[in-house]
Amino acid sequence: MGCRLCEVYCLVQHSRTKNIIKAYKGEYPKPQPRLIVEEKGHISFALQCRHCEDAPCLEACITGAMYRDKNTAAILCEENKCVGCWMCIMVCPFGVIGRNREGKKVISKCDLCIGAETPVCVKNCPNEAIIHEERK
Amino acid sequence: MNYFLGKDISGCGLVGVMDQSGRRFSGRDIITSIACMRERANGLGGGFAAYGIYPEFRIYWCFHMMFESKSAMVQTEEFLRDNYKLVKDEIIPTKEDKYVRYRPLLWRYFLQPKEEKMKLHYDLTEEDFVVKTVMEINTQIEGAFVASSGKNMGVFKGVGYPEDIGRFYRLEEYEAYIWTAHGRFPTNTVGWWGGAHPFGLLDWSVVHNGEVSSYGINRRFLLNYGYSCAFFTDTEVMTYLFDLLVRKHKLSFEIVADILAAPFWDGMERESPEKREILKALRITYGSALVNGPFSIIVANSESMIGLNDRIKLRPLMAATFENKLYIASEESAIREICPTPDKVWMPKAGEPVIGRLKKQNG
Amino acid sequence: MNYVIIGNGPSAISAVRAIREVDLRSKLTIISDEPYLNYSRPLISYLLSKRIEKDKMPFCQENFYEENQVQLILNKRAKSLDVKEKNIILSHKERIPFDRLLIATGGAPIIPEFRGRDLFGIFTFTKLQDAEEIARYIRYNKVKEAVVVGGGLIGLKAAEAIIELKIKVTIVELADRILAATFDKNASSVIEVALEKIGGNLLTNNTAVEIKSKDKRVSEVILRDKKRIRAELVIVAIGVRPEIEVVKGTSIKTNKGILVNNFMQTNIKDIYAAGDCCEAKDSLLGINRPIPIWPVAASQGKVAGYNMAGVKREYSGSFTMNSIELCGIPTISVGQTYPQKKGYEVLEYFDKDKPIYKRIVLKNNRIVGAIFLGDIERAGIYTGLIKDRVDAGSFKEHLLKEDFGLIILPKEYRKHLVTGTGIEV
Amino acid sequence: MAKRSPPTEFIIERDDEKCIACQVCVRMCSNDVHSYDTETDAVFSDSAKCVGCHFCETICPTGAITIGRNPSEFKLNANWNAQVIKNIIKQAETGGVLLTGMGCDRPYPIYWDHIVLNASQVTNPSIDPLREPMELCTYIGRKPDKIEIQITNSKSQIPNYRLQTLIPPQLKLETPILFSAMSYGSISLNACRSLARAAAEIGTFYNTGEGGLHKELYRYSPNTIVQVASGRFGVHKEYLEAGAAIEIKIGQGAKPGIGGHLPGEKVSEEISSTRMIPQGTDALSPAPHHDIYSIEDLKQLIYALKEATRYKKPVGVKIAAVHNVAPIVSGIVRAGADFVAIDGIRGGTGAAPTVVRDSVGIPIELAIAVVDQRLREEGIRNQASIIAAGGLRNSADVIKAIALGADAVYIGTAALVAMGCSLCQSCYTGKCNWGIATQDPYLTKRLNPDIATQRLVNLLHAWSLEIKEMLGGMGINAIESLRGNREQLRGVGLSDIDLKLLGIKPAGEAW
Repeated sequence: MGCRLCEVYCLVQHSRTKNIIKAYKGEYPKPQPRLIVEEKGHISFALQCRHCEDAPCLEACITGAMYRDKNTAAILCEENKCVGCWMCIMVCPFGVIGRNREGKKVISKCDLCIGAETPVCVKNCPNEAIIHEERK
Repeated sequence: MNYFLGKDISGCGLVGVMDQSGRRFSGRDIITSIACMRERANGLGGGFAAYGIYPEFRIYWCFHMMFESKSAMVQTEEFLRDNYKLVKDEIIPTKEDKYVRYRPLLWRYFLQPKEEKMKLHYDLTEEDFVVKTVMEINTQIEGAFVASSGKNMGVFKGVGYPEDIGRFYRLEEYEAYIWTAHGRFPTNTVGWWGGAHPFGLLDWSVVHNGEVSSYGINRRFLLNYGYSCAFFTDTEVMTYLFDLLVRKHKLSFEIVADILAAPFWDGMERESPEKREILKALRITYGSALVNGPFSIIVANSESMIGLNDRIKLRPLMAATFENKLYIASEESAIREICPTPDKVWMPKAGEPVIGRLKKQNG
Repeated sequence: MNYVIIGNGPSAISAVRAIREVDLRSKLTIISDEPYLNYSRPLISYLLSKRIEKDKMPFCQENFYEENQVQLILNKRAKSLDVKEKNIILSHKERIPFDRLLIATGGAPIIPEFRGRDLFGIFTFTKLQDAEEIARYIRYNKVKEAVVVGGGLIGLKAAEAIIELKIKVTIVELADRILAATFDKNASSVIEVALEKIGGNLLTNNTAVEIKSKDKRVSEVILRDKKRIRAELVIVAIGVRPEIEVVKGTSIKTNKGILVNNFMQTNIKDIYAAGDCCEAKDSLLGINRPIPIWPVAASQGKVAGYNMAGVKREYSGSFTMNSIELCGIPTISVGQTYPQKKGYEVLEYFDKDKPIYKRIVLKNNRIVGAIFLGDIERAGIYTGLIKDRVDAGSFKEHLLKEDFGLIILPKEYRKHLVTGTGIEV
Repeated sequence: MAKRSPPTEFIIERDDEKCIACQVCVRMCSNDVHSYDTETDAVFSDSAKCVGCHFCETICPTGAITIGRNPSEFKLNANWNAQVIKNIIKQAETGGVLLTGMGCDRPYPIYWDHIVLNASQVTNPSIDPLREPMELCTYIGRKPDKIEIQITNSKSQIPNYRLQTLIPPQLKLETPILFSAMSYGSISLNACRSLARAAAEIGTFYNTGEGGLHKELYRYSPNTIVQVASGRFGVHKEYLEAGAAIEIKIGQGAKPGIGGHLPGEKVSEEISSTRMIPQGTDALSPAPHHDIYSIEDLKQLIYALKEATRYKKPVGVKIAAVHNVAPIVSGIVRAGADFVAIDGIRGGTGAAPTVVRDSVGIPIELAIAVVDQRLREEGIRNQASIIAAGGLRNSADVIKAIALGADAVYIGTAALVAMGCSLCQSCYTGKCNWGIATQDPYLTKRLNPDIATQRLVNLLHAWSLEIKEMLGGMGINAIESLRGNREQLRGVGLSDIDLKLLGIKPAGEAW
C-alpha cells in the first residue's frame, strides 16, 4: 500500500543497534535498507532479492563472496571476501543488489534477515502484502 | 384470581396405566402406584385423570368444576344454561380426609351444546365451541375453574399428597381403562386446587414433570394459532400443543413427538432421505413448538396414552407392559408396585414416545 | 564414467558443480598447469596493489575438491590430446585417459613484436604468477617508473595497481583513446580525466617499438613517435587470445578459439570446451566468438558439465559485459555500446562533474547495449532487458529517468521475472 | 462578522523524541494531514484536516502519534453544546446540508443495555455447549401454517410417511447473523469481497445493497442476497438469478424516507459497468420506488420478482423502523414477503444528512417487539421471517434481539469495525484511509481481503460461541427455543410502558 514500513524495518534490522529510534537518529553512517520499494501511480511493491534457484550473481561473482546458505538456501554475501567489483549488480535482472553506502566497498542485499523467524519486511507489513515462500 | 399469576414450575412424580383392550379397572392400583413415589411430591398438589368412567353419559360433555364461592357457581351455571342443555349435574362425591384441606365446591355437569347456539357459531366445531366455553369460564368468572371438559372422562385433583387426594375422591369406586396420576412438587406457586395436575381440556389430560425453558415461545407460538394461555403452566401449554397438532393439524403421535422433542439437525443427516425431508420440514415449520428444557409427560385422550421425554432426556421415564396393560411412570418401582411381573420393562430414549392405543372401543 | 577437465578456472569449477549435481560416483579429474588450488584471475590487480591478501584469492573453498571428490593434477601442462585413444598427453611418458573431456584452458596474453622483448622487467598481467613476479621485481629493483602497454581493462587495472604502489606510470595506447573496445568517447574521456587525476600519464595513438636495457634490465621504452620514456618496469597488456595449444594438431576444429555447438560440444563427440578458450554463441550478434569474461565462462562451464553428465542443457548464448571500477569510478558496460553502423538509437545522460554517465543503445526499440559510469545501481535490469530482447518502445522515455525500475516494465515481463511473491500488484 | 471555520475536532500530538521522520504517516494519510519538511528533516501535522480515523496512529512504527480530542471548549451550555455550534458555523459557511456517515450517534436510550437475560439454577439444568450439541441453525423464509403427512401402511408393521406440504424456499444460516446491505460503491470491492468470502466460510449471507453485483462476486452467489432498490442499479436477469434471495429495499434506518446519492467521482469504470450507469455520473436512488406508491404496488413487485425467479428463492423487503412499523410489516407480510428486514434508527449509512440520521426513525428494540407481537396476534408470524438491523454491537444484543422475536440479525457497522473502521463518520468523503468506504485505488488496496475475511470470520465465530454459552446457561439447546421467548428477558430501569411495548417483565418478577 506504499507505506514503506518494510523499508523502515529492514533498515532497523540491518542497523548496528537494531533499535528503531537509534537507527534513525543515532547511527552514522545512516544504515541502509536492503530492499527497494517501487511505486508508480497507485501501484507499489517492495522488491528484495529473489534468492533465485539459478542465480546469475552466483556465477558472476569473481571472489566467491556470494554463496548460497546451506540451510536457508538464501543467497548471501561474505563481506570480507567481496571486493566490490559489482559484477553481481551487472547481472541481477531485478536490480536488487546495491552498493553498500555505509562506507564499505561491498555490495548490499537482502539476507532474509539472518536469525529472524521471518524476514522483518514480511513480519511487519501491515497489509500482509509481502509473503515469504519457497518456490521451485 | 391472584393464584393464576406466575408460571408453574414443578418436579414431580407421574404414573399412567392403560388397558389397551379397553377393559376398565378400579382406581385402587393407580393410587398405590403413585403413593410409592411420595417423596417426589411435597403435598402441594396431586391429581388423577380417568377415562371410561361415565359410560352411560358417554355422548355428553362432562365438566368437572371447582368453585371458590357459591356466587361463582351460580354465575357459571347461568352461563352454561345459556349455551348447553344440562343433561345432569351433581356434586362430585368425596370422603373427608384430614390431610385434604381448603376444598372448593366440586361439581360435575353433563352437557350438550344448544343447536341454536351452535348455529350462531357455524364456523366452530363442537370441540371449538366447548374450548371457547372453558376459556370463558376460566378467564371471566371469578372463582370458577374447569378441571376437565371431555366426554366419558374426568380429572380429579387438589392440594395434598396424591394418595390422599385419591382417597378423598373415592377413586377406588371408579372404573376406567386409562388412569393417569400426578404428585406435585411446585417450586414457586403456592399450591392451589386448579393448579394441580392433570390439566384437562376436552378429553385431553396431561401430567407433566419438568420445567420448559422454551415456555415463552411455545406460548407465543400458540398465540399465533389462536390459543391464549390463562394459567401460565407448562401443562396447559402441552395440552394446547397436543390439541393443535393432533386434533387440528391431524398429526400422528409419532410425528408430534418429533416436533415437541425434535431430533438434532445433524442427527437428521443420519436418517433416510424421506425421513430427513420430513424431519426438516417439521422443524422448519414447528420450530417454535419444540419443547426445550427437561420434561417427561404422560398425555391421554379417549383412544390413547402417550409418554414422552425431552430431546436429551433430562427427566426420568420408564415404561412396561403386561398382557394388555401399558404402564408409564417416573420410576420403575412405581410400576412394579402394581405389576410385579411385567412382560417387558424399558427406558424410552430421549424424544422417543411410548404410545398406547385402544384396540377396540369398549362397549 | 571418467571425466577429465583441463583448466581450473570458473568454467572448470562450475562444470564440476554441474557434473556432481547429477553424477556423484564417477571419477573426475582436473588438470591445471598452475600450482594453486584455484584463484580468481580478475583479482590479481587487487593483490598487486595489496588491497587484498593472497588468502583471499581463491573463489571457492579449499574443501571444494574433496567435497566433490575431484582428483587434482596441479602444475602439469596438458601438451596435447590423442583424440582416438581418448588420452591427454602430459609428457611423452605420462598420459591421462578420459571418457569425457572438458577443455577449459582459458586465455593467454597477446605479446606484440618489438625489439628487446626478452629482457628482465617485461611482464604480462593475467595470472597470479605475473602479479607475484611483478611485486617481487618492484621490491628488488626499487622501481620508480613504469610503462603499461595497452589501455584496455587489464592494462588500466595494472596501471591503477602500480600507481597505488606510488610508482609513476605511463600508459601507451595504440588507439586514440583508452578502453576503445568497450567504451564510447564520453565514457573513455571520463576515465582518462580520472586517470590523470590520480597521476597516470596517458599517451594515445602510440605504441612501444623498442625497449632499451641496462644490465639486462629494462631501462627505457622507445615509442613509435621516437619519444623515449624512462621505466624500470613494462607491463604488456594489449589483450588476450584463446589458449588452444593443447588441441593443435588434433582433429578438433578451431578458429580463434575452439569451435563448439550449443551444448558446448566440439566436433568430437566426447570432447567439450568452455570459457575463454572457446567460441560460443553471442546471442546479441548471432555469431560464435570468444567472449572472455567471467560470468560467461561460468555459465558455459555449467552447460558443458550438465551435457557431459548426460543431462541435455542448451547454452542460451551470452554477450560481452564488464563491470570494473577504475580510479574509484564504478563502470558497467554491456553489449554493443558503440556500434559503428547506423540504425541505432542512443539515449544518453552525462554529468561531467559528478561524474555520472549513462548510455543506452537501442536497435528498433530493443536495447542492445548500455554503459553506466558513476551510478551503476540496478544496471542488471538493463542487462536483463538486453538478454530477453524486450521491446522497450512502451517505456523508452523512462530508461534514463530516476523512476526507472521493474515497475515501469510491462506487467507481463514482471510476471515473467517473478510470479507473485512480493510483486503482486 | 469575520469569516470563521469551526474549531478543529482533533489535536494531533507528535512525540518528537519518537518521530524518526520515516514519513509513513505522510504517505498514508488521505486527508494530507501530515507533511514532510526537507529543510528541517521533520514531519508536521495539520490537525484541522484530521477526521480522527486513527490510521496514522495505528501504522506509526514508533508510536509517535497520538490523536486526541481538541480540549478547546465553548462555554458550557446544555442546549447550545459544541456540536450544535460547530454545525451552525459549518452551515453558515457552506449553506449546505450537513452530511455524515455511519449510524446515529445521539444518546437515545439503548434498550439492549436495559434488558438482561436469564439462566438456569437448580429447577432445570444448564447445558454445557462444549460437551453437548447447541444448535444455532436458522431458516429464513415463509413457513407453512401446518404440515400434512400422508401415512400409508406398508406390509411391514412400520407405517410409511410421505410429506404432503411443500416447504417454501428458505435460506439456511449456520448462525443467525447476516451481513447487512452495503453496496459496491459505498464500500470498496475488496470490502465486498471480504464480506462475501466470510459469509461463505461461516455459512451465512451478505447483501449486495443497491450497487449491483460485480462480476467477480458471482462465484459467491450461494451466500448472496441481492437487493432491488429504488435506483434499480445493476438489476437484471442474471443478477436476480445470482442471489440466494432477493431483498426489495424500501428504506434504511439511517435515512428513512431519503434516497441515496453516489457522487459521480466514485462511479469508476468497474462501478459503472456493475451498476449499468455511465461512468462519472451521479448514481441517484429516488426516495421512493417510483413504481411503488402503495402496498398493492409492493405486492406486484414482490410477485414480479418471484415470477422472474420462478418462486425458487425467498423475496423479502427491507424497511426502516418508523412509528407505524407494526402495521406496515403486517401489510408487507400479507403482500407476500418471505422475510422482512427492519432497520432501526442506529443503522449505518455511507452518507446521509446528519439531521435525518439523528432524528428520524425508532430504535430497533421496540420495533422488533411490536412487530413480532402484532404478527402473532394476526396469526401470520409464521408467514415471514424477521431480520433485525440497526446498530447491534455484540452477541448480547444479537441474542436479546432474537429473544424479542427476530429470526436473525443483520450486522453492518460491527462488520466494518472488524475490517478496520474506527467510526470517524467520514465515509461520504470517499477518503477512507482503511480502504473500506472509498473507490480510490490508492486506498482500496489497503484492505487486504485475506485479512479482512479472516477478521470477519473470527468475529462471527466469537459471537456464535458466546451465544451458545448464553443459550446453554438458559438450559436451551436450540436457538428456535429462544426466538421470541421473552420469558428469558427482564427489563432493568425501564418504564412500565417500555416494558409493555417490549413485552417483557421487570427484573425481579418471577414467571
